[in-house]
Amino acid sequence: MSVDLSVNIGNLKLQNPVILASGTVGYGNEISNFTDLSKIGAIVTKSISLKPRKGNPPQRIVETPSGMLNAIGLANVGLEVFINEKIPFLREVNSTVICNIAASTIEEYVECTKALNDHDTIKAFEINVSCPNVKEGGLTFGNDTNAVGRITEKVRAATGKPVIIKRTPNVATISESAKVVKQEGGDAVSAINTLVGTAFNIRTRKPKIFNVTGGLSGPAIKPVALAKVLEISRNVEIPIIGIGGIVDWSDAVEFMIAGSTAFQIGTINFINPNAGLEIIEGLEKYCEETSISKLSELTASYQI
Amino acid sequence: MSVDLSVNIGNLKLQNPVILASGTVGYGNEISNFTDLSKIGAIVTKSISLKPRKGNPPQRIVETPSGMLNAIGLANVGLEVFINEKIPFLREVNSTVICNIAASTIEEYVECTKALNDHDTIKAFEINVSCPNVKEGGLTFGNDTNAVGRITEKVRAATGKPVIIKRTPNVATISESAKVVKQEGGDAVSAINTLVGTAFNIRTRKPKIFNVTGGLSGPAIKPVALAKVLEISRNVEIPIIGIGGIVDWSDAVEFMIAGSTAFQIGTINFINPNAGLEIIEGLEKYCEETSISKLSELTASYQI
Amino acid sequence: MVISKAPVVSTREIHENIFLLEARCPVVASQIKPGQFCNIKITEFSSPLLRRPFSVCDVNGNSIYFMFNIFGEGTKLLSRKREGDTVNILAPLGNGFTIEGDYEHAIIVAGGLGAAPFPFLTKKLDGKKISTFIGGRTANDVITYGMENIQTATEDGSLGFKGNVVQLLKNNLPEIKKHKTRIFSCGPNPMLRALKEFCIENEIECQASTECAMACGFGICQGCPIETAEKDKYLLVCKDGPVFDVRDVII
Amino acid sequence: MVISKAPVVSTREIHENIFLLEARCPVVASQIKPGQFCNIKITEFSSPLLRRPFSVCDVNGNSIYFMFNIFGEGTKLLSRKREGDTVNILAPLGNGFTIEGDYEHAIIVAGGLGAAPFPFLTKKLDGKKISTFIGGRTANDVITYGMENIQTATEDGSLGFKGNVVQLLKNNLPEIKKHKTRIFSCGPNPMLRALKEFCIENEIECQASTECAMACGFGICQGCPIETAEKDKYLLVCKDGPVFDVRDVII
Ligand SMILES: Cc1cc2nc3c(=O)[nH]c(=O)nc-3n(C[C@H](O)[C@H](O)[C@H](O)COP(=O)(O)OP(=O)(O)OC[C@H]3O[C@@H](n4cnc5c(N)ncnc54)[C@H](O)[C@@H]3O)c2cc1C
Ligand SMILES: Cc1cc2nc3c(=O)[nH]c(=O)nc-3n(C[C@H](O)[C@H](O)[C@H](O)COP(=O)(O)OP(=O)(O)OC[C@H]3O[C@@H](n4cnc5c(N)ncnc54)[C@H](O)[C@@H]3O)c2cc1C
Ligand SMILES: Cc1cc2nc3c(=O)[nH]c(=O)nc-3n(C[C@H](O)[C@H](O)[C@H](O)COP(=O)(O)O)c2cc1C
Ligand SMILES: Cc1cc2nc3c(=O)[nH]c(=O)nc-3n(C[C@H](O)[C@H](O)[C@H](O)COP(=O)(O)O)c2cc1C
Ligand code: FES
Ligand code: FES
Repeated sequence: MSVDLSVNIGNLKLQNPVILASGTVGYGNEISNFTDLSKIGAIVTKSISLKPRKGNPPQRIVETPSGMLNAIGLANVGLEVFINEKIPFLREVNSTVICNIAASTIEEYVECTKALNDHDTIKAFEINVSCPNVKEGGLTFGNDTNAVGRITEKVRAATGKPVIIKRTPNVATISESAKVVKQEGGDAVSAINTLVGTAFNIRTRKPKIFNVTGGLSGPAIKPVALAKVLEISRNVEIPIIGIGGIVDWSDAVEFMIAGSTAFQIGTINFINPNAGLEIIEGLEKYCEETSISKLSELTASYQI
Repeated sequence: MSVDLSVNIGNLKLQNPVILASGTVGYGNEISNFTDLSKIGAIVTKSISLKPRKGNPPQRIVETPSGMLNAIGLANVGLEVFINEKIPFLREVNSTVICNIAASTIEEYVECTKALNDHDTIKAFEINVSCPNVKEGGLTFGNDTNAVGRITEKVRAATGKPVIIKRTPNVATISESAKVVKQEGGDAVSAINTLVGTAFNIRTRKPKIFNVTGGLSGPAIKPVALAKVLEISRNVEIPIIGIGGIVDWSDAVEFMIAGSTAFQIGTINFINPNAGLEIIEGLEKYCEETSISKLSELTASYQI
Repeated sequence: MVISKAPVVSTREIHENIFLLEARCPVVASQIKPGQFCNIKITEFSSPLLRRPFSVCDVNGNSIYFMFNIFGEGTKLLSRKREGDTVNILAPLGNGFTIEGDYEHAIIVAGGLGAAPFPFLTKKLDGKKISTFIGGRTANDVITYGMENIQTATEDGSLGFKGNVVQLLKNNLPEIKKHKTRIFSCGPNPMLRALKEFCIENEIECQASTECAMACGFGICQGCPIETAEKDKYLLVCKDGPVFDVRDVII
Repeated sequence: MVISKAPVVSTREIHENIFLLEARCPVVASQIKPGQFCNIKITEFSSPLLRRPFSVCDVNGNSIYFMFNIFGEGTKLLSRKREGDTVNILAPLGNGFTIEGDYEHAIIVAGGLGAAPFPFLTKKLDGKKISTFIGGRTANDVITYGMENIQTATEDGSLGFKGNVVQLLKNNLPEIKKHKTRIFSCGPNPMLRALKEFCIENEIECQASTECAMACGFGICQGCPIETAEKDKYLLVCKDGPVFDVRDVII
């Protein structure tokens, strides 16, 4: 039996639902030593901003039980270097690229989108309105449903490519803002970004992370992420890209059952940079065993 | 050196800051086989409601990476049996009892408080405005800062004993409702209750938990809980009882540094029912090693 | 009830994917009864987080034995325990089988790994007439370790009677009717349900060991409810069971 | 760069709380250079979650060696690895020491477990004059395994020179000045800072292996920044280091 693994997000067709999450694969160069980027559904590049960002001083990461905190501070090469040095590589390795944009103002989101819109290699935009590690940036936007609506509207107007809004989980009802995204013409929502967390050194009494708080990712957050996906799925008709704690194909199946059209893998890339391809294989086998001919049937197939 | 481990929450003085969390020690009977309840700072009894509650059908719990989901559904013996059968045991073993109350209406909170107020064994009330597993109950209240204020006000009026409000972490800014609690005369806030999460069986496509979603507890949530405690501590002057993922004395120290006056241990009781006493020993040793004569100095001693 | 860090003596694969772990634990060995269980913390770290419940399969001097298959991470780690390692045991838990009483014939009915508690029970039933009925899907699922006077049933007929173990029992009804009988059972829920029906119909005493996901194992988490005849209350598998008279619970 | 599931040959305690693990890993053994490191996944489960970085301590045929102490959960589990177990190795990572070049005298300066990469380096420095300076708080912290021509310094004077290893080095300045020298160093940051100052003052080439918390180890997480002379940019310890010319980074 040959299984159809392809999925659609708006008018974006992916050969399979496995997407590498923003900030966990850089711009693809290093991870391509371990995995074949042309076979992965898509890669979301590290959040890009108009100007390069140096990011936070060390310590930027700390391990936690079945998870990790990071406060990278959106360190990135900036729009210009991204266009001149990073896009060509991604084109060359034939990968489906979703470009993640982070900004401090609505105008900056729009400006970045416009500057990147002409690049064929970029197949969709993911708008990060949820990064917890930048003071002036994401989190405030992310908590404000109105702001999410305005950003969606303006970015939508700036591009004909699919617009995906990446949501913060640090809110009580994530489905409300998913509704707004749909109303304002967004094509999909990505859920979730990291949860705000911290850790202290019990000798120095200082936060273990320079930025005081960081974003929690990894298997620890999987149950929370699944619940957010389910909440959106039960309340809003919009494609969902599920994210949070996926390490293997069975986690991925859970996310699809809970309502995800596609899903992203983040932290696991650090541990197993070939995880994406292994998940694709696992999904194929699962479909064969359970006689599923089209993987997309799984989406929101929960029996509740 | 002898270390003073005592702490004060409002006019409640505890011999040490270790509190056993509601719902994780029943009414004390079973755990007293493993630990000396008279030596623990305090025990919070399972959320009690006016009438007995049967709770949710199985499956009620599922393990997750470094955590667990539960949807017990506030199964409890009800006010009458609690008074007649459970309080006498707790008095006998000489334990400091904080009574946790769950209700569906403000009136029910008040009624329970009044009915229990005369019992000397009960030293304080913890008002659960945050349980994620009962439909009509906690969560709606917990998400509504105004409702939290009204409950605090009314319960405050019903008792002279310390009133502790237990908060849901499923909100963007937990410190806002802590402010309201303070304004309305609450003596302390407990943070956090469990995070909403879910898990699916990938064969049946059913939620692993009958109630669909459950509450995530255990080490997985520790970074999130610590960040919530820190947020309240930096924004509101009110005693905080930190909860979430504590398994040993070093976790407890982190919670105190982050702003907790006392702390509760939940899930670890299932695994090591003597954890409370071991934590007390560990705290004492830590204080000796770091020349702390009064443990309460640790509270909010973060170096940021 | 005690918490005890027990040194592992050995772990052997006694059957395909079926392991027998021997741990030295005098205090539990001297207290535990057949059908009671131990809640085992497999590593000293916070993952896997919860203890895992296991019936005591056998007791010999200071040693207790556990029989298990590799199911998930916990049992995988357990199967790798060697001499020099330890397991952290919280026990004895729950109510075991009631052996005492007025009956002549003890019948053991086990499905698959439901066999686990019965080597120990068999020892303790000393003096009674014992018959053992063991079922599985195929020959490979039939575990007979430590049992006596065995009849087997497999769904595919690869060993013994072709069919399920309760059908096999039914075929033996005339023989069973000859004595005052008590059935001790453990296995998958469908088997227990069929067995319950059979026993009620034929008025045979029957005790069943049930299973449920557990967090604590000793009554503080309320995680393990089991439906009873009484509508407004659950019993707890860990504290009120895991062994119940089949008439008292809805399986 | 490869990911390889390497069978453990043995783990020995070579010094109090210092372990040497030998793993069979031909592909890494043939590629790795002194000062490069491996990122090791210690169990096949999701806890501990992240890989742990370790310098390659030595290479012998198809075997690679790691030297470590028990620090937290990961190294505790690692110290228990026995024949029959495996470690999952991602390697070779980072830039190692630059051995090539125009110098006669190679001086190794190590503090505590900073000794780890130097048995392998010592082997590869074949032909150079080698001097090794090893420091620790007490005699017990001084690890000399696999090194040559050693002078030691301890803060409490329990072994060798009383004081820190950079002071000891200073005492040897006249001797050092006689040759064109390159220093290879690894150890705690205060030692590296003092050493950097000494080397810049005396115009001695110095390479230092630095440490930092890491998530990936190969440049995709941006978790391991190190401050450089350039103000508006960090370098990455895992990819641009871990070995740096001390003049290029702020330690
Ligand atoms: C009273 C009792 C006695 C048992 N005796 C034995 C025995 O002697 N031999 C044996 O092989 N197995 C026995 N089991 C089952 C055994 O506990 C599970 O196989 C074991 O927990 C699997 O752990 P794991 O980490 O390998 O699997 P995983 O699937 O990784 O994790 C198991 C998790 O699932 C939960 N869970 C969900 N449903 C159940 C269920 N029905 N029963 C148990 N846990 C469940 C557990 O609480 C645990 O957290 C018994 C169970 C109970 C309740
Ligand atoms: C390039 C490099 C080479 C190393 N080589 C060796 C070696 O040869 N021998 C040796 O014993 N140790 C070495 N270390 C240190 C070693 O990685 C840590 O001791 C190990 O990660 C501890 O793991 P644990 O689980 O026992 O400790 P835990 O404290 O439980 O966990 C360690 C966690 O802390 C993080 N962490 C925080 N700060 C640091 C830091 N400065 N360095 C490393 N990890 C940190 C790790 O990322 C990891 O997630 C090296 C580190 C680096 C970066
Ligand atoms: C080190 C690190 C850096 C990240 N950087 C970004 C980022 O720049 N932009 C973004 O939208 N998400 C970022 N994320 C969030 C991930 O894309 C993802 O949403 C999150 O890690 C949860 O998925 P996981 O549990 O699979 O890691 C980052 C995550 C990590 C761990
Ligand atoms: C099985 C279980 C039942 C619980 N029941 C209650 C409850 O009845 N009332 C309440 O306020 N909190 C309840 N809680 C929440 C705990 O008191 C605590 O806030 C939470 O578990 C986080 O702490 P932990 O990570 O230490 O377990 C329950 C938690 C668990 C795991
Ligand atoms: S397992 Fe906790 S009450 Fe039964
Ligand atoms: S450790 Fe990930 S970039 Fe260096």
